Amino acid sequence: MLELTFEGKSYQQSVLGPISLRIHRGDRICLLGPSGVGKTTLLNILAGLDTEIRATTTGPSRELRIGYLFQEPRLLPWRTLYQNLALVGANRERAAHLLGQVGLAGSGHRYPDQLSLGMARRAALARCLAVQPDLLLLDEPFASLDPERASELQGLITRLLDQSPSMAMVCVTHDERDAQALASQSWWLEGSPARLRVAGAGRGAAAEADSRSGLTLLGRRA
Amino acid sequence: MLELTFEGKSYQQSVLGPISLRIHRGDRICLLGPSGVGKTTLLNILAGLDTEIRATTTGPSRELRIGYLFQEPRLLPWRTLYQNLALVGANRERAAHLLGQVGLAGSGHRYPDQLSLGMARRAALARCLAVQPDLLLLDEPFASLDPERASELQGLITRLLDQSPSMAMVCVTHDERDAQALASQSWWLEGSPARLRVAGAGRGAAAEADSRSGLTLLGRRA
Amino acid sequence: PLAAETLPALRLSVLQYGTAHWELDYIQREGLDRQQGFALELHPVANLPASRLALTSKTVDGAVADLLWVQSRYEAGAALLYVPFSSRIGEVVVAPDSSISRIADLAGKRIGVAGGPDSKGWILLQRVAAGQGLDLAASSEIQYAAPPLLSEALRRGRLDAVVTYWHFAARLQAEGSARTLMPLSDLLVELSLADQLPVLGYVFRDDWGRQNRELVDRFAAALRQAKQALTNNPDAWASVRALMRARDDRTFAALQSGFVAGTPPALDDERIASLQQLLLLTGTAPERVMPSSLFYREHP
Amino acid sequence: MTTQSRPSGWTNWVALPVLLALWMALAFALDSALLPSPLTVLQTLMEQAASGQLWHHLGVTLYRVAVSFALAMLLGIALGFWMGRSATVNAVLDPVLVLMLNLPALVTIILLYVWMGLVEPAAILAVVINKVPNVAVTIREGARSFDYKLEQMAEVYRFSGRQRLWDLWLPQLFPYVMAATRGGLALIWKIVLVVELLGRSDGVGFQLHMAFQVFDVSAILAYSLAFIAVVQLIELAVLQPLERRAHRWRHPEARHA
Amino acid sequence: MTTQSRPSGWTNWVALPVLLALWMALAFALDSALLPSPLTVLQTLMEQAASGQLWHHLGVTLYRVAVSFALAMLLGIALGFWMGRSATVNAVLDPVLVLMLNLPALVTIILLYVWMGLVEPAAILAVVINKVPNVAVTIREGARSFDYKLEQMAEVYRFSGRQRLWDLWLPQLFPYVMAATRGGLALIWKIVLVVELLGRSDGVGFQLHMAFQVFDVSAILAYSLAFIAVVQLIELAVLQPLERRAHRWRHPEARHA
Ligand SMILES: Nc1ncnc2c1ncn2[C@@H]1O[C@H](COP(=O)(O)OP(=O)(O)OP(=O)(O)O)[C@@H](O)[C@H]1O
Ligand SMILES: Nc1ncnc2c1ncn2[C@@H]1O[C@H](COP(=O)(O)OP(=O)(O)OP(=O)(O)O)[C@@H](O)[C@H]1O
Ligand SMILES: [Mg+2]
Ligand SMILES: [Mg+2]
Repeated sequence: MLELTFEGKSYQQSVLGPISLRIHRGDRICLLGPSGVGKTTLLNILAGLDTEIRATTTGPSRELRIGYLFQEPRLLPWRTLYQNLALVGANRERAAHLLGQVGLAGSGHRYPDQLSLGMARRAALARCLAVQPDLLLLDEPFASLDPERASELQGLITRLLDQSPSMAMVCVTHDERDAQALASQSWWLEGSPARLRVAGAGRGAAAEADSRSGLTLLGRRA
Repeated sequence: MLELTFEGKSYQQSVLGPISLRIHRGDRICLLGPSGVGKTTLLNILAGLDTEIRATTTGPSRELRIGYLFQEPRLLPWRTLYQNLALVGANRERAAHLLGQVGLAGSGHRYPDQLSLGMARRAALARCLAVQPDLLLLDEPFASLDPERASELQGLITRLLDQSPSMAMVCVTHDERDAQALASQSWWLEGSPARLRVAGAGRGAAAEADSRSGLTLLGRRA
Repeated sequence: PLAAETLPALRLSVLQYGTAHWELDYIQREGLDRQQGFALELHPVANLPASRLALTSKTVDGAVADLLWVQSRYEAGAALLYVPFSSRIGEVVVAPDSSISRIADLAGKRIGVAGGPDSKGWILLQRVAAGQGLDLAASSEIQYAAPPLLSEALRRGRLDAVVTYWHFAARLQAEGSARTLMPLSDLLVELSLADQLPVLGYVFRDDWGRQNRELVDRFAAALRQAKQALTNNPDAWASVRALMRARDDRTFAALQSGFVAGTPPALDDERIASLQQLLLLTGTAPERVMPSSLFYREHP
Repeated sequence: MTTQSRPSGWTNWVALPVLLALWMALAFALDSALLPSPLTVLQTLMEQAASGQLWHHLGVTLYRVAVSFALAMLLGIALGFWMGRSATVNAVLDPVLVLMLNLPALVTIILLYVWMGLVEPAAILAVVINKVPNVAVTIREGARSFDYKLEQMAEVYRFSGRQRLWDLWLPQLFPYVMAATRGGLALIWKIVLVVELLGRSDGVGFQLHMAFQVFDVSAILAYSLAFIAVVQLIELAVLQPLERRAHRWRHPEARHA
Repeated sequence: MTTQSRPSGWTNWVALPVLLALWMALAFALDSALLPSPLTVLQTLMEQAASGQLWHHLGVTLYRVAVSFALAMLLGIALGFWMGRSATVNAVLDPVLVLMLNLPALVTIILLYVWMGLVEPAAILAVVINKVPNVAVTIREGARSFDYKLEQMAEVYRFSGRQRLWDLWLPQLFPYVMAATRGGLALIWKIVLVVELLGRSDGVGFQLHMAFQVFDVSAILAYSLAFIAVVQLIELAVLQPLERRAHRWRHPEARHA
């Protein structure tokens, strides 16, 4: 579904080393790594936000719909939650439904600045689900949330992935338990410049997904 | 050291109910509660940012020095980390030392936008320690951090509190393990409008602190 | 007379409160234009540059202009036909109690000059002073500014003398805040030029004037009629008074007599030569002086 | 730090009466035709209004201001936006912008009048040419300080052009647009004055200069104040409500005015 | 979205030659004294420069522009800042601001010249009074859109007044200050022209007016272009480097121009 190969990414200093990866439909990947290693940078590249590095999509030529939960909420502060969701194509009904699912029922008319950070992050998650993405990119979806809320959302995402088996997910997390619960594979970013290391499969629905998984990982020398 | 009583805080809707609390020197408090309940609102009030509600300081009349780690980094984006730290009074040497302690050695000349979110949060923590506060307010200090880094910083904070026993701390967290490790008391915010509920003491140095602790909690009816 | 719409139109730009407006308004009001077989169309403008712009952009056929400007346009390749309007150059006025009584007294004084260094009155004054061995520009403090500001400065004693347009001078005198040191037309005599030279005129683009010679003739005839009426018949002024913005009767009288005094005699060869001489005196190179064909002569 | 979300109603009505009283006192003390008292000016205003002069000239001027304002804002915003977004476009066009910005109004007005004649389109065009660079310079700064994080968000979620414009860019440009609007209205009116002075036979500018020729300060003030009253009306009836609406989303601690 | 952090050097030098060529062609085609060719203008410029006239008048005007610019920016920033920060102050002063903003330059200039005489301070003061409201209107918008989160941070960390000013507020005001500077320099120069025209005996405005009297477009353009060249120099030598410096912190994806 998505193929990506590049020699490296650097700002002032080199951040990512040479990486080559492939994501298939239905892949459930958790991306782990220490703070500052380059996880967000990699997600941005996958989302097509890097002007130099472009991933190529394979399979049906239709452009990939991407749902990206950024590390900060990135809601439009001058639009209410309903409006923010409407901007990605969710009508009022669907928006209300999604907000209810992330525990924000009744907050649709509020502006992002009137929310707590955790609430704003959940609203951003709702937006990211609203696009019915082919590829779901989640940058620490459960940060700033209490454990109950976090597991609730975990359940929500798992259900969603189960419902649409062709949806792929890459989820950044620092919590191995999240990784276990959500993903069928784990990717580790390590070192400086960072290399990608693939790790064992998770549990549950993951096993099945794993068999189809075609992640290729070439830690090539530059 | 700090006393606070108020009838409630509301924006459009009521957020906090009547609360009355007292913080003593050396108190180590963890503040827990679901997302959106009003933890940040309470911290802001403690920090004196609310224009309507003022806490009164007791004891030596000198104004309290407060170190507040906001939920977002809130660094000045147009100043390097060194400059950001210099603005709160840390000279170059001390700034370098502090940055080193939070794992940002060598990043002093970078601008906040050149950091990952986790790095920016750590830089903000360094700033908050730089003022040598009497009262340390931490809003989820370990979000966006990998477990190793998180426990490293936990160690750092514990050491700091041990070194200056008169420093008080209120730390918002969602992780009971953090609460256990850091604090001698836990406060719970629950309900809507939220009430404060005090819970059992933590472990370690907490026990001793606990005996001195004078938190008074009056869940008064309005 | 023919019906108005079939009459050939003559478009003139006119300063709303300019002195030319007085006689033009009279022409229109009395229907002198229709009597002469043309329709006078007035385009009021707020100030001199606007009037010049209107002419240059061919929005109007003619405008009032002073001789030096016409000469400079000629040098720039835009020849203009010059129909005499007035011989009033302007005046040098001083405070009523001023000790200045001769040109020589102006040395070292603060002098305000309307219209800038190119203003002809100022150039002539300097010429005459130079004849008396006085370099005015060097020995006095010169302030160029808009005429109303100069009037006000004189009233407040911030200037010792002002070289200004005659109607500003007339108003100052009528209200008692100035007296005339000398009319600048006296300077012409000192420079041994003909008296009453028309230094202001109605100007038309030369090529247009040649194609519409007859129209210009009719206009000149209407002008003559109007001037005669205004000179000989004080009642004729009644309808013009609204345009004169005279605060009181004294001002009105001063403006009225000032206007009449400025009516120039018709041009003949000698007077045209004198005008050309004037141009030479104000610094025009001899070979670039406007040819006499550009000065309008009435048919006898 | 003042944090009240909206000051009480009286505050709007303090300064003008005070100013009026000051003016009155000063006029009384000076007793000169050069500073007529407010009453004299009011009287002149009434006279001009009664004769229909005021409405005619004010109407003509307002029409010119409105047309050229609309054109100048449209073009200026487009140009400023383009230059703010693209460093290359900016580098190419910046010298032209500096040139146009500092070309004296007089020059454009004269050239246009001379070429096109003293016609209405020349007047309007002259104003527009004079104003566009000013708007562009302000808007450019706004377009330069867009939040790149929201930009990335819009990229990922494939915002349509219209969505970017209305939901992403305009809200960020809003303060700059307001600054350009307020400063622009004032500037345009001042240029219109010059334009009318040089080549039109009606409008407030024409009246003002005629009044200047005869030093009729009371008429000058009457016409100026008539226009200012209209702008004040626009400010209270359009701009301020618009501003309040547009600032609704702001955190109350941050909301001012 | 253009993302190059700095466009290559040639880009700055495209537009002016093109413009020049256009002008040349147009002048050649029209062959009218009303649009002199660049060469004629250059020649006039050289003559004026050789005679010392240019330097004298340009110098005088630049002096006036500089002094009144400095004063107007200082006062305007202070006023705009104050009004942007406090809703009450804003409500009280806003009507006065609208009044001052829309008072025609002519009115202030005349009144000041009449009261203070045709002196230099009157000229400078007239320009300052005309410009301050413009700066204030722009800066006010900036002060209104300050980030309250950083404000709270500064509050908690007890930033001193100086720190707030330099490290918190000015960086946020920067784009607004730049807009006010660019627009302001242009506006001030235009007002100085009027001021010089009405009551000074030197300066570019005076010269322009003289040239205008005789429709000497070539001299008009020569003097205008001389001033514009100075502004262009300021732009390249001061404003743009300043801007690059001030934008250094921006994320490269967001950095333009
Ligand atoms: N400026 C505001 N205007 C209106 N409502 C607000 C505002 N700020 C906060 N709130 C509301 O107050 C409540 C408490 O917010 P607060 O930020 O204190 O939550 P929190 O406990 O810190 O949550 P989190 O764990 O998600 O950070 C939320 O319901 C939020 O919607
Ligand atoms: N705009 C930038 N300019 C310079 N350096 C940058 C920029 N953005 C990121 N970096 C650097 O790239 C590295 C990786 O950043 P990234 O945001 O991808 O980290 P991360 O793995 O997401 O960390 P975290 O878990 O803290 O979010 C960091 O060292 C950071 O300093
Ligand atoms: Mg990250
Ligand atoms: Mg919070």
